[in-house]
Amino acid sequence: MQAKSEYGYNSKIEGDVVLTTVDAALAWFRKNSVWPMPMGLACCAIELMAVGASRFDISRFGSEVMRFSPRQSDCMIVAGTVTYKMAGVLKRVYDQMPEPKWVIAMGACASTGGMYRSYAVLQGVDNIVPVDVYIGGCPPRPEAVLDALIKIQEKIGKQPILQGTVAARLLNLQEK
Amino acid sequence: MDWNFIIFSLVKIAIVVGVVQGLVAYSVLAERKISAWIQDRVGPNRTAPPFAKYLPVLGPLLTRWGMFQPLADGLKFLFKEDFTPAGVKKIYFFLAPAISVIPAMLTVAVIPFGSQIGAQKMVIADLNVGILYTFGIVSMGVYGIVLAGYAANSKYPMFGGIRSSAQMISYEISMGMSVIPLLLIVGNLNLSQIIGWQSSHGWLVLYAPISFVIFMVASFAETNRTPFDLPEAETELVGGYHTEYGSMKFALFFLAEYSNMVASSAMMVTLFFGGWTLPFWGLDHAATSLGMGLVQILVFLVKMLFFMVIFIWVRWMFPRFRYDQLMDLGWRRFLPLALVNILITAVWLWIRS
Amino acid sequence: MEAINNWISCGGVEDVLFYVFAALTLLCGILVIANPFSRNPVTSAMFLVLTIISMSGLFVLLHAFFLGIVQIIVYAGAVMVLFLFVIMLLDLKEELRRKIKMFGLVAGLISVGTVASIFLKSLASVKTDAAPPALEGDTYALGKLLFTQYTLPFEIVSVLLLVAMIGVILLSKKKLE
Amino acid sequence: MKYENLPWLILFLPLLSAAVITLFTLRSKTVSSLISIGAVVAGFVLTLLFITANGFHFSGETSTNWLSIGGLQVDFGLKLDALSMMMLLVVTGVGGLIHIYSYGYMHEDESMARFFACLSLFTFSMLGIVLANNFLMMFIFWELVGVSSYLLIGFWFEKPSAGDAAKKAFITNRLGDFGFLLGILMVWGLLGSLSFSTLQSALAANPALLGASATLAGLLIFCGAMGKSAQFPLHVWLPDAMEGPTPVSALIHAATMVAAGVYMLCRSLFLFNAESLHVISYIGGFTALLAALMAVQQNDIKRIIAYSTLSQLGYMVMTVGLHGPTPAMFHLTTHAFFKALLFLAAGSVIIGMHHEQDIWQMGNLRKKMPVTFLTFTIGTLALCGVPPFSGFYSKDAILAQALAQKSYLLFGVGVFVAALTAFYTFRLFFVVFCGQEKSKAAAHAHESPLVITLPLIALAVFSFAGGFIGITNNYGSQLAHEYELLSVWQQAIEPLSNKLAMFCGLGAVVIGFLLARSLYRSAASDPLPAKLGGLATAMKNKFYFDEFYEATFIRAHDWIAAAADWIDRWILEGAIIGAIRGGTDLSGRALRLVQTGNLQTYAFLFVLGVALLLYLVLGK
Amino acid sequence: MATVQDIEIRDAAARSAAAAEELQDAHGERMVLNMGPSHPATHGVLRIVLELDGEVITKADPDVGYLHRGDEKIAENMTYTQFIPYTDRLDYLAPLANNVAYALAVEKLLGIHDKLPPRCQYIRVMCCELARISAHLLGLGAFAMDTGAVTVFLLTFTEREKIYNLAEAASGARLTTSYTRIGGLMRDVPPTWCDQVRQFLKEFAVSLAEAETLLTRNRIWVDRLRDLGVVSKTMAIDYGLSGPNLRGSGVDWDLRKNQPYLCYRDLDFDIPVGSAGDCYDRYLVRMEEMRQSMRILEQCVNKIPGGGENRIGEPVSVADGKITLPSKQKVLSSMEELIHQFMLVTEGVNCPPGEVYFGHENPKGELGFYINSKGGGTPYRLKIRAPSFVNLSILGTLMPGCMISDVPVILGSLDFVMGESDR
Amino acid sequence: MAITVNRKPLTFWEKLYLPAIAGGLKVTLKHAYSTLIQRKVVTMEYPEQKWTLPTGYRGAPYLVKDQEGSTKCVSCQLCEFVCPPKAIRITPPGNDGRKADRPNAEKMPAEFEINMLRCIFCGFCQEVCPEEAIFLQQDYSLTALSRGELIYNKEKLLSLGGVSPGIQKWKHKLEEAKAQESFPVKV
Amino acid sequence: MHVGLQHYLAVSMILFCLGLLGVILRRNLLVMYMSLELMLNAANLALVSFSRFNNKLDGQVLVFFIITVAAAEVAVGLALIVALFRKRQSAHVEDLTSMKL
Repeated sequence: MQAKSEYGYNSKIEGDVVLTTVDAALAWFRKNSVWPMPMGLACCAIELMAVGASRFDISRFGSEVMRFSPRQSDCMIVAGTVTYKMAGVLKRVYDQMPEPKWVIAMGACASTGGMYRSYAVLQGVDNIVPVDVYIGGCPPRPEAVLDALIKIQEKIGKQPILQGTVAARLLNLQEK
Repeated sequence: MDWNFIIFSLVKIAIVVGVVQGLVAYSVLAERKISAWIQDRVGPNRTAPPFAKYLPVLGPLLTRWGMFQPLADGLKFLFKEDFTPAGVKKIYFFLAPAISVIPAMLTVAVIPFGSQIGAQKMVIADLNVGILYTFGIVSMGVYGIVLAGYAANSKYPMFGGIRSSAQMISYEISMGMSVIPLLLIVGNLNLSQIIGWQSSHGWLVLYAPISFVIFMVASFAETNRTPFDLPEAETELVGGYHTEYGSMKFALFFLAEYSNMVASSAMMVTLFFGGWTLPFWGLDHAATSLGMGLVQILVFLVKMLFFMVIFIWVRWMFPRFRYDQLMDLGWRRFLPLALVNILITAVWLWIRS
Repeated sequence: MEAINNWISCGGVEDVLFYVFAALTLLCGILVIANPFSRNPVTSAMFLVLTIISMSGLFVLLHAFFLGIVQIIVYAGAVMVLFLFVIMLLDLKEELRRKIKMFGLVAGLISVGTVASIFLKSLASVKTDAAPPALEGDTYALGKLLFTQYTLPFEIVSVLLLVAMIGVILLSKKKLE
Repeated sequence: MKYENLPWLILFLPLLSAAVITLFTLRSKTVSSLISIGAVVAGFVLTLLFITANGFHFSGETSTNWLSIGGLQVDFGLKLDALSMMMLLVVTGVGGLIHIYSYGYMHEDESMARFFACLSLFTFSMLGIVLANNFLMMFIFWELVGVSSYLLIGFWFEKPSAGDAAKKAFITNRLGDFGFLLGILMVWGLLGSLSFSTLQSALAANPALLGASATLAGLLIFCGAMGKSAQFPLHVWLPDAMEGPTPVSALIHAATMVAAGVYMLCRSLFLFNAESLHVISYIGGFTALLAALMAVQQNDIKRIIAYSTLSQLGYMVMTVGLHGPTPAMFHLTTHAFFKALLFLAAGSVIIGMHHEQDIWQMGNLRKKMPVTFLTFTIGTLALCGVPPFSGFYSKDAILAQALAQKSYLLFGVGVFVAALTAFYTFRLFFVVFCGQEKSKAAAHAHESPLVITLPLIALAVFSFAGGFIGITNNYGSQLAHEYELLSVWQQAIEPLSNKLAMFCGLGAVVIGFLLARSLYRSAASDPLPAKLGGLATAMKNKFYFDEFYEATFIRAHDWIAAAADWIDRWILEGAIIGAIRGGTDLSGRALRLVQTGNLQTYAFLFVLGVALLLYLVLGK
Repeated sequence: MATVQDIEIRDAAARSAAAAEELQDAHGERMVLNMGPSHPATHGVLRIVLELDGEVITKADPDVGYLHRGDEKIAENMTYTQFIPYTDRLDYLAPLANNVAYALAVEKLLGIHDKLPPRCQYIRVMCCELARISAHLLGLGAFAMDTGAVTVFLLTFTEREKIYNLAEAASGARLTTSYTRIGGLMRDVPPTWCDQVRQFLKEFAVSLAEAETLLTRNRIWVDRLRDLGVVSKTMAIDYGLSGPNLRGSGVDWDLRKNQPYLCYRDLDFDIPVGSAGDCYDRYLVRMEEMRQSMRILEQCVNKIPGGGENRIGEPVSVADGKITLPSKQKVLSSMEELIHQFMLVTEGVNCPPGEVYFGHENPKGELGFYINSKGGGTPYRLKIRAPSFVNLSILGTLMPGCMISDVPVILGSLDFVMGESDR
Repeated sequence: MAITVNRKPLTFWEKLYLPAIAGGLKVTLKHAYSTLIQRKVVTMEYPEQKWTLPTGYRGAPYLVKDQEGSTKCVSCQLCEFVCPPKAIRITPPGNDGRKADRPNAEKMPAEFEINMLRCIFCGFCQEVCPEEAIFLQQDYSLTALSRGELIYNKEKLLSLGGVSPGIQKWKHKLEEAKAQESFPVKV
Repeated sequence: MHVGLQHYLAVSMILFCLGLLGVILRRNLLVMYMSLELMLNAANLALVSFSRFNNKLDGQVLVFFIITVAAAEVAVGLALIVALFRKRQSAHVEDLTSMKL
């Protein structure tokens, strides 16, 4: 039903990482439960709502649980123009999210400032927070957001979890 | 008291807690799925481990129903950074989630979930004051929320905590009052006895429908479910008392909320809908065979699930109340109604006697 | 095995439980009034809750099931929540003046000493009963007593509650109109 | 006793109505008044039912234990005999008619609901007095009656005069009640019971039980009656009480409340010995004379009737004092009818005159208000004692009683008062209804509506026929333990049994009538002051009683108060208290050092105290 | 990935000190609660500093500007046509209507606003009304979601998706349509468009009824809305409210009726007004406005010149080479048109000098454009009278006395959009 | 024609919440039924199902080649000028740059970059292009892990853009001229 | 040794003394109040054990009353403390030494 590549368990990682089985399994759990923090700032917020609404239904990916509290969310979707006045707030919200966390810059304004080349607008949210996936479009279609989510999931699927942790060292798995 | 008792009790505890945990996990999924269906959506359907699709028929089905979603959520929380915001009162910040989970789990101890298998009664503790016990334990549940609100050192959780303490205390009264007619009718506080009475006289919901309504509404309020979800009202208080909680601690609050739902549903089934009994197929008396015993447990579970679905369903129907309206409803509508209900029942019993 | 069974059946468990609960009660009681780690009123309140819960364990050992549960429902479930509520409402800071005044200490010791001495004296006069009688704190019996012999006090207490309620409403009004 | 619960119902219906009106229907005038009227009319109907079921000549008691404090055992009970049943009929019957009348009379008033609530409360209290079977209960209701009359007199409390009158009535009554309470306590102290039946049987068995203080006890108890029935010297409140609405005047100050004193005297007649009765009779006679003289020169239509009431009450009290409770009660009943009638008719006149009360502004109303005129005439005739109206029989009985007791002085007073009564009544009658219209208001007067005139007609019927429906006989049977069925005819010729009394009475009436006719038939203003001079002025000013009280009692009181104040200030406070205070002050200053304001210090001291106490209790 | 850096905040210490002081709880029992700018109830980035007494608000201090993007300044450096995409993002719930409003303003400056081809007028009206429905739907959905009724939100969004499809078919974009041009439209609607609108109207009526079942007579909903945030007639006028918020207070003022433009004169519709001016009235007015919009759309679909498919080729833009771009066919084949194209693009529509203000009845209220032109292709000054900004001004008077729970309700009933408020 | 909205007070039953509960149950049940049983799901399961875009959809702008495979853009920079976010950057070939690879065109851009993250897909470039060289195509989902990935250069744009379906500029005139054979057109 | 009445009474006594100590030592009004509750609870324990060992239920009835009265008392007391706090901005005993507000 789905393409194989959507699962984090692919040969590429198996080749790269040693702790494949455990890590891949854990990464699989993690990537299927990405709870977004909707940072709805402007027009893109409406399309973000559309992503959550019935037609595009982000819940299929297990991500419909939009938490407005940064502490409970995994992935911040910056949707809309980030002005300088808002930038501090945004940064603070990002800082409040617990690790691991991801950022999607949705739309032109969030990614680069877009059409607002003006004194008030931050030219790209990646100036203040690390962005994992950029989405072009003004605003992007919901499909693009879903694509970005899939991209994020892929990315999460590749991130090792146990590596470097105390547990791994205890299990003496590091050497292999 | 002997070893038998202790061993069997431990086994029962283990099984019940395990089942409740599973129920909780899947009620979260049910919540998401049912809300999706109500809203013309599909709901989680892509979460499946790679091997799932190799299962012949089951695989796609499990995937479509999102059966692995709770697993994913739970484990994700487990591996999330355990975050302690600055300025919180640490001990309470850590204690609060635990305190809110424990009472929710303890409540099920006195609920008879089946008649008996072999010589073992299908209840962990057959207390004489079973109903009172439940109320006592339920009243402990508020501490978790209040402490969470207090510990977070933030204003939104604080509001959530204050609101919920007031709300839970208020509705506990209506809840307690609503049960009194049952006690008047049955004349016993033991939940097993209440079920026994129901198997010979018919379900109590027929005798005390008003009690049922009050109890149900009060349990909605006690479990902080819409339309009574003020303590966590998302659009007002962001997340209420658990705004500042993340990762596993937040998951524990989630667990507590749904465990409370399970407990409330179980109480409703036990008190009003005859517990594990069914009026036909000979299911209305204690089981003699193993199969019968299992079927009765199944009956109980099915009834309980029905109420869980109601719990979930209602959430997607209504706007929530305002704080003062909620209090008004509790104190000025339901409390007098419950009192009148007691009076009516007492008079009715007096006339009949 | 046999010995253990014997021990269990002759009430040994209850004795052990008594010591456990009594120790818990007293320990939490101490922590209510003098917590070396925190002077936060919330801590006191939480330990008071624990005291009450363990005390209701003692009640259960005394076969006063109903009261045990009522103790939890009323004290732990309502009264202490009220305390917490007020603490949160007032947003009380920790007691800053940690120093215990000499006068307070002396006064406390004197008063405790006098009271304790009197108690001890009366405690010494308690007859050691051989076997505790089998009295059950039955809800039914208690209710019957409450509604027959103690009707008048019961009614008076209800009036008291009403008065308290009205009083609280009046007191908590910001301005008396 | 059949329908044992009926009296309770009768008693509590008005209370229920008062409660309902006060709690729920204060907004709606009509509903409130209908509830109140319904309660009292239902009471009347139930009374009739009870009487038909049990017969009139019947005596019974029903009681429940109310409280017992130490040796005092008080029952809450009802006493039902011919006396109380007759009063019950009067209170509910006349009261009911007045209620109905009030519905019309008070219709304009904003707070009509309150009025009816008070009225119901009054009815309840009055029924309580009537039905009480012991002194304490009677006293309680006695006070309740006082309260409700206070409320009713001061109904228009926004008028200062009404407020003053209410206060005056209340305080004057308290004076009497104080004596009454003392008397009750004395009786209880001496006899150990408060129940009428117990007392009566005890005294019947041993009349000397009260011993030396019998006279005193009797007079103290009479004090209550003195206040309530407005006997000299406590009569001053009654005329002022006319500030209340007319139905109140009719109900309270003519028919029921003021009669309560007489009723009480009759009820507790067994307590009085000859000496006290002697005093009572003279006080009664004096009141009658005094009030009649005052009435002659009054110009306010209600005040005239009020003084007349005073005078008639004096008659009754006098009769009781002459060992004649039967005639007294008889007169009370007939008086209730015709005096209520007169008051209500006067009220009707007042309405017709648009609240003008001065009789010299009226005149020639018989054309304008025919029904009122007719009924007023009947009332007048009854009051004067013209045969065969009811007043004739009762007055005759009184005079006969005076003769029978060989108290010729009082007999003379009685006859003279009868003449005066006729005189001032007809004065009123002529000035108001005959002659020329003396003002524009009189010219434009109009007849009152049916709801007002109907009670008038009903009362007129009673006033006419009340005399020979066997009341004397029935009362006599109750009080004298004999019962003889007399036909109507026999009763009609009853007065003939004592021709002297009858003729004296009739003569007095004729003289009074002729005098009034000659003076006032067509007078435009009062010709009497010119003829009598100073006496008239004195009459007009109520013989300066109020001024007299002002000058003597109140002045003396002030002086005593000033003296006491001086003693208080200089001797008690200055010398004695000053010394004590100084000492206390010093010790207080010393002790204040303990008063740190610190809660915990107090707690510590408190614990020490408790420990000491415990040691004292347990340590032994 | 760009490098992560801390954004520079001028005089950071002073700013944080000021912020801390601002949020300091007042002495006594007052408590200061900072709502927003990232709060689910504030519909974007409004920040309200609430002073609370318990749950009751004693003072509300709205803080706008978190989405200030400098639109008006940008406009001064753009040709009139280039600014059209920026109008999309003003009230991003109803971009179609914004486009129309802006185009009409510029056309008024040019003096051609009443000489537009009839088909253009009809299509513009339909756009406006679709935008109105869509904006009200989102307002309703968000409103309901803020009070806890999430399902309503998803129901309304399903309907909005249908409107998106319509917009997409007409203009090629779902949300930021930029459909109008000065003097006409970007292009004609596709032939099946009118049938699609008909179909939509049919389905929408059902959905609207469903949303009403869930809300309108629901006691919880009514209790929460009724007698809350009452704006009296005079107050509404004094504060300069417009749109449904004004009409909710009972003022019968609708620019479509009072200053008719486009072809509104030919259409038959009613203006719903409220009576009490509370949140419930505003809600009802919006619901009724959606129904009236449906009426207008139905009439338009039937009366549109050229019919749905426009076989006769009714023009949708004014035929003036100085104002509208020539057709591609001509540009590719004719020198004159090519030069026109270049001139028009590089210099913009050459407007006469002067001042003009045009107010348009947008879903949120009167969206006005004031253009001060000194001639040439760019405005000297362009001022946007944003209805949301004006509507927000009443918050400070409306909120005191309410409870925290009422904040989302009042905000939802005022139905503002920060995009146009902050500009 | 102002109509006042109907806000009559709730009836007794409505005050008991009952009609609201019934209505809510009805509506939710209806939707659940249509989703679960009738399978009338609104959801479009995106990566598998795709929305068919209408003609004229304004997707990503790409450069096109003409039917003969040569670049249509003549580097007139009109699109660069009109682009509101200034997402297009054209480097003209300069005086000694490459000449156009087709007749009737003087030059072609040395570099043509569109920053897809800046681009707002307004369609102005397509509208103003005098050569029909740039088209907004149906590519609507542009995501990337870095900013650089979404800055498309000329080659990428051309390869994504494909061949123009439209008419060739001047072709008509050319043919006309050929027919007249008097117009000195150098082919 | 079997647990008997004295054991319970001893616990009760210690608890009572603890409460007393708390009242006298602690300076926070609320904590003092809690100590009072502790004392009441000690009394409850004594009463219940008396009731158990004297085989009469009256002690338990009394405990029932104590709990009720304690609830009322706490409500009023806390309301007073809140009112006091509003006036004085303190719930510290040493700040509350004058009677006038």
